[in-house]
Amino acid sequence: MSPVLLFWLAGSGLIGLSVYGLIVNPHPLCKLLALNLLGSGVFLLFGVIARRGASAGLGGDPVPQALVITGIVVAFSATAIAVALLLRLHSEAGEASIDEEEDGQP
Amino acid sequence: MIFAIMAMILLPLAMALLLLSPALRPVVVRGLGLAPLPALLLAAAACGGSVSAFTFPGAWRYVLDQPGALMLGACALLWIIAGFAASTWLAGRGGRGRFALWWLLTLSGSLGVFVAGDVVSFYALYALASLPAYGLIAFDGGEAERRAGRVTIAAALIGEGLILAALVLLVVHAPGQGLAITPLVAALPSSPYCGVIVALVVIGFGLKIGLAPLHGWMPMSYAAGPLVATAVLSGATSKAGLIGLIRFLPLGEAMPVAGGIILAAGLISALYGALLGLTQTNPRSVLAYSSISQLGQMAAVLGAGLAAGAREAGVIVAFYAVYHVLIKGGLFLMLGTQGRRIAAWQLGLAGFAALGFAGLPFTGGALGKLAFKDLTASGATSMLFSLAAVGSTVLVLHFLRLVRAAAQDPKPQLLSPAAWIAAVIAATPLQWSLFAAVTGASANSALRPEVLFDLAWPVAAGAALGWALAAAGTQLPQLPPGDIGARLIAALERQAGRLASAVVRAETQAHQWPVSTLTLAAALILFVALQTVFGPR
Amino acid sequence: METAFDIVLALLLLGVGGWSVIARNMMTAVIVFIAYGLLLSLAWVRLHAIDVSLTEAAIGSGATGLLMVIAAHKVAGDTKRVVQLSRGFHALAAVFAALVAIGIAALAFVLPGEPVSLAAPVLARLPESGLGNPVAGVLFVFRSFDTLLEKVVLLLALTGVWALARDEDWGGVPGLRLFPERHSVLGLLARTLPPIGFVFAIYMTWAGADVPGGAFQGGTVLAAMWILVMVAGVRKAPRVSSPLLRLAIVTGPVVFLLIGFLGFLTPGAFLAYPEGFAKPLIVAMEIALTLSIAVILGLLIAGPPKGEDAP
Amino acid sequence: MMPLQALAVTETTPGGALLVLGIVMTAVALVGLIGLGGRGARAIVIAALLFQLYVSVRVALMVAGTQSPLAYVVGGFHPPLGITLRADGISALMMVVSAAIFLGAAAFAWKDFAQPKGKPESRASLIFWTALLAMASALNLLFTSSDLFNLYVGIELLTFAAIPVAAIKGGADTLRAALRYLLFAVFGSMLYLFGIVLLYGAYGTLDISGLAAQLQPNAATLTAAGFVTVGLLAKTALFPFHLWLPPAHAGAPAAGSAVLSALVVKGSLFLLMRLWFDTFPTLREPADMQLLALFGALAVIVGSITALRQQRLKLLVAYSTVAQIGYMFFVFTLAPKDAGALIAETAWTGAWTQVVAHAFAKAGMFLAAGLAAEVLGHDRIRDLGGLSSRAPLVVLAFALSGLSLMGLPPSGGFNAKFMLLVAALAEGHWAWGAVIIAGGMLAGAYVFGVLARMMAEPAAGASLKAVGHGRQWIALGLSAVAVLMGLLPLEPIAFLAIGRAL
Amino acid sequence: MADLFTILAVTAGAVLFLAGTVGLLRFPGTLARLHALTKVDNLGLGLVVLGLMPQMGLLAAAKMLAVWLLVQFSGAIVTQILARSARGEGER
Repeated sequence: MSPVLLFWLAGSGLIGLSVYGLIVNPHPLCKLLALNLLGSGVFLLFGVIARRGASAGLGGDPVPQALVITGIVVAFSATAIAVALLLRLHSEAGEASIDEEEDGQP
Repeated sequence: MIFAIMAMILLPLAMALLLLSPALRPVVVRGLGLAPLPALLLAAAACGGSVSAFTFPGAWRYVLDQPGALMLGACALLWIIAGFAASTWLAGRGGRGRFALWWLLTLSGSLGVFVAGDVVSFYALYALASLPAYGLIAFDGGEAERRAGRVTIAAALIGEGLILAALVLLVVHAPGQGLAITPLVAALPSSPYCGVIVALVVIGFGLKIGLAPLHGWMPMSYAAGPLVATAVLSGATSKAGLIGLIRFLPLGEAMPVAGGIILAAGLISALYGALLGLTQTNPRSVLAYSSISQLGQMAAVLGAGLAAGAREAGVIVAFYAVYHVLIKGGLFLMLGTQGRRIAAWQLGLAGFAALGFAGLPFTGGALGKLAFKDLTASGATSMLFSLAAVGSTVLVLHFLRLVRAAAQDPKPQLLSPAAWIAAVIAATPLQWSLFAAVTGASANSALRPEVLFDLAWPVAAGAALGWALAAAGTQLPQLPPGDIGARLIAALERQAGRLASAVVRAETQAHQWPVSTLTLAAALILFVALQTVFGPR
Repeated sequence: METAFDIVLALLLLGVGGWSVIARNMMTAVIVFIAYGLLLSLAWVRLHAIDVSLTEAAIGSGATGLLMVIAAHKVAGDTKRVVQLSRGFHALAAVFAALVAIGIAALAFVLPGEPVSLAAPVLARLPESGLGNPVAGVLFVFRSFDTLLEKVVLLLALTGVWALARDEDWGGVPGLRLFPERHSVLGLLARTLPPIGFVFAIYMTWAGADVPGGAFQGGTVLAAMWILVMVAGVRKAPRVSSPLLRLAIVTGPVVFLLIGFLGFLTPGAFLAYPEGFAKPLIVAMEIALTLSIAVILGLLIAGPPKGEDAP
Repeated sequence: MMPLQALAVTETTPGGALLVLGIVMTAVALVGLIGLGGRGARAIVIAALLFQLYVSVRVALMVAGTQSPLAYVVGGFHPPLGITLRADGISALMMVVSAAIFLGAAAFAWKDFAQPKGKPESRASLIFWTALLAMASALNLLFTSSDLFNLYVGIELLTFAAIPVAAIKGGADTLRAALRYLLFAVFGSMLYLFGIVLLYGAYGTLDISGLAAQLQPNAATLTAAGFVTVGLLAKTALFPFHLWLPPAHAGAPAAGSAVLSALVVKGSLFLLMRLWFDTFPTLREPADMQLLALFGALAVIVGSITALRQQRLKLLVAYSTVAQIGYMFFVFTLAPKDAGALIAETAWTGAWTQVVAHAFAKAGMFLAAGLAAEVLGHDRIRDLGGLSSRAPLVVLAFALSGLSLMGLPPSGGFNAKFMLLVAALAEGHWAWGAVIIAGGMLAGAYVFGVLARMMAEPAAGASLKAVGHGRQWIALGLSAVAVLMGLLPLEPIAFLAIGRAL
Repeated sequence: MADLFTILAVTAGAVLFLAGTVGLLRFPGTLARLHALTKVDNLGLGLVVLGLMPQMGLLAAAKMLAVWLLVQFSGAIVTQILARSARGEGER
């Protein structure tokens, strides 16, 4: 079993797990965590593709690796905004929840 | 002339814009009666039978032909009369700017629709003639008026939808014909969807003219709102539906089946309206049913024309419509004077004019009926038309009785009697002067004894029947305005409400996070699965 | 042996990742997630992506984890669930998620046989820039436009975080306070560690041109030092309206943009480097970026400004 | 390793640098805004947006003049290593539209987000202007970039710029909406990103035209197309993935709502259309495209009915956006790869007309709704009475926008719906035709409902404030553009086909 | 000889890691768990570093030593903090 296949399978599993968590986890922080997990799974698969493209004496294709680095930073930015939103929501509403109690504000 | 057309459509819109300025508002309100003036000039120039067309940059096209000009002239006259009446009525009233706005918008569409020569202009002006009516009906009213307005506008919107479908089908299946109505309609009989298009046209415009069983909204609508508005809505804007039928039915082409169906529907409407009108106690509703009956007869004539491939049916119907415009508008205006006493001579005048709907000799209506004869001469049809005339007579008598007996209106609207008298008096000479131009026959032919007899017997029979009914004290059942149509509307309202609530509930479910994300995952799987199953190999 | 290690690592990734998804307690989930991040950076090493591994450890696990720990600490009391999901819904979600996972996994076997790679073209053109690290080459030469935009993303993230301040707190200092009073032991760490971290960060940035490392990793280390100092209460965070702070924030992007526009003059294309000056320009840019990234990351973690006396 | 196919190399065209400037100058202004700490914020913003309008118009003129797209190779590195910018007809069109609406929104927000005199920089001002510039920059990036990963950064940039605007007011409801928006949008972009990963794995390039040239319908490509599409659907807020749109758009300040509804949702939609018509044209399978159209149809019907039932004006307008987005998805099925050229072109033009007309109409409508709320102090539809006497221009702006949304001529909305309807009926898509018509009727109902309320007498005890004429004219101007678009001929517009092989 | 030393030292370190992990999982209470953890930090890592030193050049060995020292330092402090907060607030 090559690491390429192995980590591809792991990445797929991680994506599945995080999709599940994203759907059912009620707290936005948990959703955020699942999103980060989803991101890491996608990045891991990109890494596998980079590893697949190892050639010319390099251990992996540098382009996907560079893109993953950019992706990680972008994902972190999203996390930072989300955490700030979450905490502000928590302090405004006493609880951070994105489920609306009733539809359409009165 | 091109400027006259522009002026006719744009002047009311420009006046509506001027309403934005509080300083000019009273001036505009005072000038409501002047807004239709260009139309009057235009109509005078073209009712002789010439056809002129103008194409503006883009695909905008305007056509002035005889049917259009006839109705245009009559409607313009009614708008002018009603406009002056409205100005005086509005003086010092709150919200007059609003009323004037809706008035002017409806006016622009209602007149413009008679000259629209391409499908887009027609659709736009038709919508302009229909939708702002809401504001006129619901003006200063309570919940009942607003409901009437809502129902009217719902009917208008549904009609618009059907008409749009018809127009697009016309365009799609006549490739390369552009958007002008004439070539499109000429290509209609060869279209694979001819039946569908004709059905859409008939139902769409049938809604506007209250063809039974699509008439439910009409009595509701005419029973609500200020009478000065009802006068123009019943007199003028309902003719937008008529011009629609004239323009979009391929009248030159003999289509016996479609024509027969329209003829039947029109006749049913004519008789139905006359009969059901007798069950009404509100004069306004009675007039509405009379409209259903009259417009039904006009549709029937169009149907007969379509069946026979008689192009002149359009002109003939338009000619009769002139009378209907002025008299129906006039009668509604008369109801608006009920705060004062209606003198006996006034009632007599109104009766004389209204019996024109039944073809009373010497009225303008009689000339219209006479013009029908060319197309409705065959035995059964002719009998049914005569029967409709009998019904109209009874209905008119019923109306007059109701007016005479009516108690003082608790909320008198106090229109000047001059308005309705002007409208009613104008109608008959107008018809006489136009008769020759329309039918090609001399107006004197209407005075021949056999013709007079033909016209008179249904009126006499109707009068006798009406007298008999009254003498016997027959009490017809009283039905709510709109009868089964109103029931249908109420049921639709309920169902629509229920459906909307269900949709809103479903939407509320769908925008829950878990549902939405789950749907997203499902959509993803479905999408990829579909791609893989059906995808290119 | 290596395969066995990989298998264990992959299973651990799945296990730990799954744990963080299903953990009941939010703090547990977050801490497990941090551990997951560290395992993931190991996986990146196994995939011969050292640069990514460093970034994952620093940002994906470290900075993200820190943010989440703070958040989990503050919202620990949220237990009320508005939407009660039925068992069937859970099952349905599991089925769909599994389908997605299986679908993706299946692709491993159907990806077009011959792997594609841009490694050779990258290596062929890398010498023009004078850089030794191909990943840095992609980030700062071939796809520097992405990197430039990524800096704008960071600026925007900062804006997004600051947007959540209360109006009356605006202009104040970010409210990163974990301990009610100054912590003497932590203070010791905050006084001792930063010099070491500072040196290390500079090294990482400098070395990034040729070996794994670079502005981002260096910046993260710097940011970590700064946060340590702020948390320990050794130094207060600056006011967000402080001009000096603003200068530090925009230095990196400004230098980046300037160099980008310089490309218009010579050799004639945006973000192209003049012949022979590529490396010095890139290093200058990286140094400026390190500073900005450190400050921005620190501020992102510190959160929106709070009133000065707010607890 | 597979040899990379020799691809037609795109070279920088004359004027290509304009594309870079269109993206970067707003970014420069953004950096300046943060660096200067709010000093001269509005001057910087207006200068940047004016410059952007200039660039956009220049690009459009050059594209129209040469009848060919503009291109720019960033840094001189060609794909697959580097990134190329490319502006064809639709890019140029959208650049101009977006620049114009941004200017309008900025002018509208001029007073609301002024820097208080003699006080330290205010939060709202810095945040709003920064986010506005970032949105402008990101949208131009989305309209012109032809690198899929670059576009990923672009859509994220757009989202991150939209969030602060949605959250700037700061109430619990607003924050909740913004958080939903963020989480869902990031979910969408992760799916999109995975699609890109697969494409890179299969072809070793992320360049749109490079991909199009070597595209094969293998499993990886089909899956990638699915992920990319569904990810973008989430970002576009197509029903039933609209959970974030109404509260987020209704909760933003008026100028922000206008931009969010008019342009921001179009960013990902643009990308979706770009992908399906330029990158995966051969994969356009009827079954999948019908699925998209089905979602679109549901959006039209459900969005309109829900709008009809709203009690808040801004929510109504937001739900109307949900409905109007639906129309644009008919293009996927109405411009099939094997349809007659004329019909496909008609559908294509109809869809873009809808995009543009909706952008102007909705911007005008949101601004009008904002002004209405300002005049009345609330936005309950039930109590809108008196608006027509106090601020008639606002009512007029609302009515003109409504005209376009209803699809009544003359208006861009009518042109769009007419052309889509022509395509639908010509190809026998009766159901979609019926939905297009029904959507117009429902829009008529909700627009009329609001107008009737606006024209009513003021509620007892209502105190109406005056609002400036300038802002009323801005709302009116944007709405008027939507209406004036109705003067365009009802036929395919050649400009929209420049640089494409439809 | 050096190899043997390496094997012995790294094995010993690994055993300590194992023991520490078991302790972390099995011990009751935060303080007891910290107790287990610190052994791993100090001695376990120390032995591993010590064992690996002969296998490397001087510079690498110095680097590893530096790593160990840093871990010592931060470990001690973090343990302090954890212990304090555990005592102050009790366990969550």
